[in-house]
Amino acid sequence: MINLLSSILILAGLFFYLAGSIGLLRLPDLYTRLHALTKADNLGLGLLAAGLALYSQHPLTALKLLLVWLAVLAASAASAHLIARQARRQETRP
Amino acid sequence: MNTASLLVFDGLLLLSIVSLAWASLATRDERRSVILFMAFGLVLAMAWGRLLAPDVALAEAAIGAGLSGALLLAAVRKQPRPLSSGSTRGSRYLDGAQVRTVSRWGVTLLCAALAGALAWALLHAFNNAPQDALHRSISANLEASGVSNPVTAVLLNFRAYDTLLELAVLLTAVLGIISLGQTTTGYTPAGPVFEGLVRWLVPILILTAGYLLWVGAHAPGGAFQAGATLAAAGVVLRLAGRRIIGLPDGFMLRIVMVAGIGVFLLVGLTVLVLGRPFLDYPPAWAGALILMIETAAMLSIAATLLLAFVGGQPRSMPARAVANQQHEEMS
Amino acid sequence: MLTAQLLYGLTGCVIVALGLRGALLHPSLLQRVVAINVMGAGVFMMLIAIAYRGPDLPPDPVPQALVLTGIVVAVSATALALALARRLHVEQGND
Amino acid sequence: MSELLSLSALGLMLSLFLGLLRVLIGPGAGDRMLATQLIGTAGVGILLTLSLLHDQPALIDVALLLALLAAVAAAAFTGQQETRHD
Repeated sequence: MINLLSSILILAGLFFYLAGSIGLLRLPDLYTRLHALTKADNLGLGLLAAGLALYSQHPLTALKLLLVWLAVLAASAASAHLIARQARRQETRP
Repeated sequence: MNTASLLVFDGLLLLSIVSLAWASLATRDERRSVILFMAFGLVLAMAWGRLLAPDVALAEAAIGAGLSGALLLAAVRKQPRPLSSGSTRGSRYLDGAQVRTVSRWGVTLLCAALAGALAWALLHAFNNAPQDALHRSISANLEASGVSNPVTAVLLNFRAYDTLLELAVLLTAVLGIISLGQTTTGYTPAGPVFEGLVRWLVPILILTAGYLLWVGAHAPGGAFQAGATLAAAGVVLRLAGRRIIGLPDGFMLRIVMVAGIGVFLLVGLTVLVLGRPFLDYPPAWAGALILMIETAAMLSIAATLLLAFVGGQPRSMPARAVANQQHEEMS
Repeated sequence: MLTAQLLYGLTGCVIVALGLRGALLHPSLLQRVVAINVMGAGVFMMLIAIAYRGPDLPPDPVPQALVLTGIVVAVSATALALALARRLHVEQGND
Repeated sequence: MSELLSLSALGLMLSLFLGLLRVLIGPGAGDRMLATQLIGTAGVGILLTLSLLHDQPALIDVALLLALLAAVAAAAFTGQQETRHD
């Protein structure tokens, strides 16, 4: 049962990762790409980490996985903003 | 099933590595080249993880993907240079760097020959070397080394000479940087989001550095990874436009710079006086001595890398109080 | 001999050659520094491939320790090279 | 069950590879940097998966460090150097 749940979570995570990557490739400009990527990837990582935590069945590992996910969430939110702002700045400054 | 998917995984990973290496050197745009190089470092960290070298992967994640990139990005000139190859004077291009096509092909051919020779040597090594002998003697003596992470044992006990000289190399490099003068320009103060990032990222980096230092005795980690992580904390502060970035000034800075090699030598000489060979720690003390050396080495490495990022002599930093406070927190 | 070992080792050789070619031929000083770093990464990859002994055996720690030392030396050499380049840039009358 | 892990590593690598194409195509520096961030996130996923697949708990630490340093890289990319006045 737990195995099944963790498999589903991992596969769902993979789906969001791939969706994010395809968005990064297919969407027309930087801002839409930012939008697709940061959301899909973080969700993908969250699902993956949850699946892996269930798989490991080890509370310490689960805690560390949660920590990694939180770090990625916070870091990618800030980086996405910084990159977008940088792009805006370069647009306005010919 | 397992081996097949791992094989495809390896193939994609290696294809990414080679194409990033190629692309970062094929472009004429310095900024693009550095970004591609940072991506290269990220992918390399995965390769080290895949080949069961987590110690190396930690160092690559901290240095290859982070610090080197920051160093190189800071060195990229702000205005992109005109791409025409004619006007090389006065740019960063060296005179005579426009190599003729014939010699270009010659060099390419020679490099290909080198790759072939290396591949031949590697195959030879794979086929013939009795790879187990050294490994076995390490696992036999691991108990006496004072730590249970074999890589740390090699670095700080079995081949401590290497690490001692490595710290000497670091010191030499930073002396060179200082004597070249030319402090780099500072950064403009960060906006609110960047500021928010600094608020949590810097403490976590310092905490991670402490964790890596401590865990290095029995799991992957150690002074190098910890030092690089600590330096990254300082780099973030600098990028956010702070003037106080945790580097001590004046005399204190000099002490921190030589702390690693100094403590290392001191331990080695003390052991020598007590009648053992140089750097041959008594097994009962080895663990504590290694932790002591590593702590000093971490501070030196962090100071060195941070100084390398700042460049020149950071005179104008009235940072002693803050720096001391931070160093106490770290050690 | 393991397939993974062979694959990564040979890729290391290719990267060394790529990096060396860039270091010799590239017109930009900064990118020559990048190229030398790429070359170093190739050497590291060969060493780590030699250290790897399959998923079930622990890898050989000696090459791994060598690479760890190498990474730190490479970053300090990079920093020194960049400082030299910056100085050269100033001496040439820019800025 | 370990098949699922190696399959997941492969899928993540595929995702990373697609991101790599964007790094190579560009066109702007921002696009490349954004795609590098994707490589970082996919890399974190790969390291976490490999950590369980090869039973190497230390790879979780590597993933954490990679995530933190990706933020440092983004900061380095966007930091504005002051213009020199002297």
